[in-house]
Amino acid sequence: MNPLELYRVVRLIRRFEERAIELVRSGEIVGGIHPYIGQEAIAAGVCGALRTDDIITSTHRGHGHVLAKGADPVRMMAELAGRVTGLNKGRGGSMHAADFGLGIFGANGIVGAGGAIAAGAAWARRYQGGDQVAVSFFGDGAVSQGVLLEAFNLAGLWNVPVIFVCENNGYATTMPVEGGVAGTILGRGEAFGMPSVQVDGMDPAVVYEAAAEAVARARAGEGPSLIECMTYRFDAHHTFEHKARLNYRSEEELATGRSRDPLDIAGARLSTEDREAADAAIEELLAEAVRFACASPKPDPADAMDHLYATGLRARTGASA
Amino acid sequence: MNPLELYRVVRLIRRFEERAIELVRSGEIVGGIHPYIGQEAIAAGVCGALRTDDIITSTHRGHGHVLAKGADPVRMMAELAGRVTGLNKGRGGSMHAADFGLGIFGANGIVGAGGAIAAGAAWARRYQGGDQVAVSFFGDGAVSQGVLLEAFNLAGLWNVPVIFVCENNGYATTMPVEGGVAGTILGRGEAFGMPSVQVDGMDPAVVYEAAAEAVARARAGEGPSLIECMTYRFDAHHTFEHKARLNYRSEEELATGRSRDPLDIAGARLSTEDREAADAAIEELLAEAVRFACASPKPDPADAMDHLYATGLRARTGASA
Amino acid sequence: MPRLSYLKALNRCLGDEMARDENVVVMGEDIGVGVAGVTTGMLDRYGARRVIDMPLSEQAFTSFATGAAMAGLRPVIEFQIPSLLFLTFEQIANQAHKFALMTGGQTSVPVTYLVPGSGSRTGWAGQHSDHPYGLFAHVGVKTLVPATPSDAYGLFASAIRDDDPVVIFAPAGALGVRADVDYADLQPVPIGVGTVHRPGTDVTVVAIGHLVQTALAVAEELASEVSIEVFDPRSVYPFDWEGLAASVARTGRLVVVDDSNRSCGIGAEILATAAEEMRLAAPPKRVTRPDGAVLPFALELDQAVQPSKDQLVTAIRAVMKS
Amino acid sequence: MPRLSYLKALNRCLGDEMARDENVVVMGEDIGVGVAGVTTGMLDRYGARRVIDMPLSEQAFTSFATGAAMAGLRPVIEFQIPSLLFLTFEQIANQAHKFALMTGGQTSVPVTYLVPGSGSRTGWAGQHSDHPYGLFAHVGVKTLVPATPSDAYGLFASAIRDDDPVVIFAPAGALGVRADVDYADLQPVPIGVGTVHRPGTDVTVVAIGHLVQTALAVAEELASEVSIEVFDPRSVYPFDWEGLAASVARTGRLVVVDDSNRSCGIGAEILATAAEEMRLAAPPKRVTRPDGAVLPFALELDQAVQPSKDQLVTAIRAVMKS
Ligand SMILES: Cc1ncc(C[n+]2csc(CCOP(=O)(O)OP(=O)(O)O)c2C)c(N)n1
Ligand SMILES: Cc1ncc(C[n+]2csc(CCOP(=O)(O)OP(=O)(O)O)c2C)c(N)n1
Ligand SMILES: [Mg+2]
Ligand SMILES: [Mg+2]
Repeated sequence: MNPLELYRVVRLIRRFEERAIELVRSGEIVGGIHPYIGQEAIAAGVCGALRTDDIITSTHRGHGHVLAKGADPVRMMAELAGRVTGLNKGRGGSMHAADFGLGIFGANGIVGAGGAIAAGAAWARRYQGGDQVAVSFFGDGAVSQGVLLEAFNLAGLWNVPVIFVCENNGYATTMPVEGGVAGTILGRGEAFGMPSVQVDGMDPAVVYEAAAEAVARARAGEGPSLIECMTYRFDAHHTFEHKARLNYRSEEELATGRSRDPLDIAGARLSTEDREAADAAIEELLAEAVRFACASPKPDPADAMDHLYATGLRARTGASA
Repeated sequence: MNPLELYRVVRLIRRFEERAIELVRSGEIVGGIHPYIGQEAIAAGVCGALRTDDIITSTHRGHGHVLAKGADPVRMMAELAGRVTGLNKGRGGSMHAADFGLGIFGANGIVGAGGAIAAGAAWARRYQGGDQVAVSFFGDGAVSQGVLLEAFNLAGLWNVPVIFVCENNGYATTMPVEGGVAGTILGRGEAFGMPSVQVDGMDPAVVYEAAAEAVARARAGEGPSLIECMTYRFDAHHTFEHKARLNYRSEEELATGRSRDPLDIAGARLSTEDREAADAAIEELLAEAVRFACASPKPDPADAMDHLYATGLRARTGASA
Repeated sequence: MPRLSYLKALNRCLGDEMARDENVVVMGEDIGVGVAGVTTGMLDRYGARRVIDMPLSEQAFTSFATGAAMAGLRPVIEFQIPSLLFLTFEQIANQAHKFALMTGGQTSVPVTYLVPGSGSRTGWAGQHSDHPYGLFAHVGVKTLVPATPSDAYGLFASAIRDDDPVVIFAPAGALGVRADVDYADLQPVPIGVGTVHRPGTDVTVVAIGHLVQTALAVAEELASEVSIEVFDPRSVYPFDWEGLAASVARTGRLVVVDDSNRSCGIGAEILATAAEEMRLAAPPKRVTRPDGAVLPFALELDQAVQPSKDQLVTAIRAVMKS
Repeated sequence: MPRLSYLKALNRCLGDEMARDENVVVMGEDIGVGVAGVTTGMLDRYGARRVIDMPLSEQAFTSFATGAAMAGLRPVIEFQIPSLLFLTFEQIANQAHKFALMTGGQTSVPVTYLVPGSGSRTGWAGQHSDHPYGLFAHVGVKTLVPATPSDAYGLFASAIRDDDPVVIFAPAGALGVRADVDYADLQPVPIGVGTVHRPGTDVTVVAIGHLVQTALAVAEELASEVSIEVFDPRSVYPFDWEGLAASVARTGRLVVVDDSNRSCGIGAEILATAAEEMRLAAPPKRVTRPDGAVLPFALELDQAVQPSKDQLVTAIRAVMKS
């Protein structure tokens, strides 16, 4: 995988998050976000190993995955700002951003929920004769969630072409991994017969290698895998934490955690010109994203229940006129 | 553990089930039962390693566990027959038989549901300063159930004095283990950091040894264990199968499966006199159980919603008079 | 004309829909052997590729179906017992149901969840005997409760073809119902449209699922005393409010008989909407299970908790008197 | 008198109950740090033995609490988001709720499930914004929705002391409500007893949770036009039918304002029971979320789905006119 391309994705996500946090502060984005800052190498590396017609499911901390899989940052920003021009027409927001045309089966607000959805989608593609694979991203907290472990079982049973990518950033909100995970994360993959590896999640090239191997295996019909990517969340669990200081990570720990930055790791492999050119293009793109998001129209309250049913069934309203 | 005592329990369960099946046939027991025949060594061996104040949770196939833990066969039979003299006053039946005074926290109709309940009860006893342990029995089908795997996690995290006993009888209803379990059952225990062993579930002495070791560990504060007991279900999944022949086990397989009978294995260790004396006592006891069950009064329909709330709150009825 | 049982109608429908559309696959426990009867023969006809026996991982396989549906398939899930709907409530109500809106209409989740044998199966006790269709009506998942063999066929077919998730309850008390049907008449029955099984002029009895038979029997018994119209909504959500309003406009009186818990059940919704929008000559009545009912094991108690013919008769007479 | 917020009242209650009874333990995610505010300070006061931070294993820890309760403890579970009640529906509705009856009264399950911040938390979108108290009323689990700081304190205390499972919804829209209270007056509030926040003679407005404030504001605004009685049931199950009947007997008119889905919600139950048992001078009305509502993300849409003051005013005027 081209180092420039990996860097570009890491940088795009980083700066997207930073711009989005600005919009949270200014009130253009309502409700806040779960910043992906620090974990960008994982989305970049994994999605770098995927085709456009492959499928992903994502999480509450989903911007990185969605962007790395190719979603338009401009429409993504509009989605976070709740505009009709957003990926989901403003109906989803940060936690539900999706682009089905690009195989992005949605961020998800329920921890661990994406695994079985990804497995089912991957299985369906094989049923239809395709050779697509699916990736389910989730955090270290999710490996304690029953439905995800059940999904491991289904994937293992039927050799489903799905790759489970665990982003171990050390915490589920304030709960350290050791406090929430008995045994090991890899052991959970192995228990269901899946090849399971742990890799450095701060280096997009390393993540890419592991993902490419798992993807090749899945595409060849050799079944699912688990990849545990060791990473660190540089920012808050959620932007609400910017106001409410929560006491669970020491300054020392934060400093150590942030000392290996995927942006630096990926950037160090480029010439200064390449890096600066990439950065400039990203700045321009994101300036446009912010401009577009803020200028786009807000949805009409009268349309609040649009899309509730795929068949167009109209729900009774909550108050008769 | 005394071989006579182990035999006695195996025999009691076997004959209890046979008598209960007769009552299903005659209509005294409504709704049928899930016979435990063939698996008796497990209940006998495990419960033989427990104290009266230890706790168990059981399953849909629960008669063996309930009897082995010391429940009165007479009141148990009355429960199956839906009489007010039953363990649960006729409110529970086969799938919910319980005797809290003996630490029997109930059979359960939902596969995998007992694990977390047992773990919580064991944890509570430790909280209260006791050294009791809890055992959760479940089948090979249950190891695919999310909540049970989550319970493994909790038990592993906090060193809960709970022993998970998996009765691998080869099938979840008609689903063979290989069809339902990716990876291995032991691997699931190990994934959560639990000592996990597989033992011959047809020999009560072998089961007892494994259970005694796990119980000692739990009681000493050294945490949970998983024991996989290899066994075979001699009879139907449920008595409905006696009428509706289901095609999932060959005659050969059945013959092989039944060829190692816990009753023979346990019985071979006794003198003929001891065995005959035990058998006779059990016959007498069960004759009394059947007599008592059939002679006991049925509940009054007016009391149908009794016990719905522990506080005595009376629910509104379904039809005003 | 052949005599078709309700269970056979479900089986026939599934076979027909699988023949019609290769995207239809069926998932569930023990469906290869066909323990519940709905899938009997399907494994032979359509193979293990389309008839997938599931391990006891209901939550995952429910969302697995959601993923497969969003990828273009039309999975049918058979749940062995109604409480599996409790177990998978997050996956149905919070995932499958919400994807269409949350994605701004990018996707749809055409999954059918069928429970053959909902409600009381005699002697199966507290955890196997619920009838939680009201829960799905509350969260807004399309919810069907067919009462007759041809409605079982027709609503099941419509559910499979519908682009949204649909739950179908096939009450244990209805599975054995038989009717003379011309196979050529077996057709999809539209979701959200009720039917009048028996016209009448004095009181509308809304009956759900197997209780339609009870209501018809009572209507017959009381025929000389009161003219009862038996209205079967067939869908509890979306509900055929127009059909009900038309019936109540004819009769002016309303009784609901519904084998589910009283508080916040479908009976409550019917009475509430009627109170808001329809003209009633007398206060309406519900015959339901008690509030918060848990079915006790003993036969006498189990039956005491379910709506009875006598209770329905009493309610009808009371409504006629006031 | 000190000014107490609703959230602080919950926090205070938990601290008091833990001091009173060593069997009270609290379980939930991020409760040590106290992310939701209810458990703030508890870890310091009572230690990790009684304040147990949970991994994301909600189903297991819910049944873990059931087991602990049957062994004699009184666990309080804090759920971070309302949809965790969907995820644990089997464990609450099918296990915890049923043990007492199924065992013939041998055991009880005194667990309290608290959701601080139920309903719409602005911008949290479709999967985090439900108000599913109707589901628990339907299955018969005791369900409380306090509206004021002292009711938050008092109902939480009663829930903890109650021998049955109890779910408490603390609506996001109520957490910030403050009131002057004398700490000595903070007492358990009985479950199943409503309260009249403002007496009136023309119409009874039943308001649930944070909408009590809305109803009071509307009552004030319309004071010159119509005399509104604001009735707060506080428990949605069991419901204070006598209290409601007394209010409706005074006013003869009924409007319910309820921030949950319309079909089969608590609004339906209130209208249904009123239609059956109470004398109404005009058809009653509900102001609710739409049928099957999923809260869309964008602020304008999110708000459009929740009951508004304007809708309540319109409903009251309509009821007064007919
Ligand atoms: C099933 C479930 N439980 C709890 C929550 C609330 N919650 C949201 S994110 C989160 C922590 C998730 O941790 P992890 O999986 O490690 O992901 P991370 O936030 O670290 O990216 C929690 C507890 C939820 N959304 N879903
Ligand atoms: C969660 C759940 N899913 C499905 C069922 C229906 N069911 C009852 S027993 C059973 C098979 C259980 O198999 P196993 O755990 O191996 O126990 P065994 O019957 O072999 O003793 C099934 C599928 C259930 N009761 N609960
Ligand atoms: Mg994490
Ligand atoms: Mg088995």
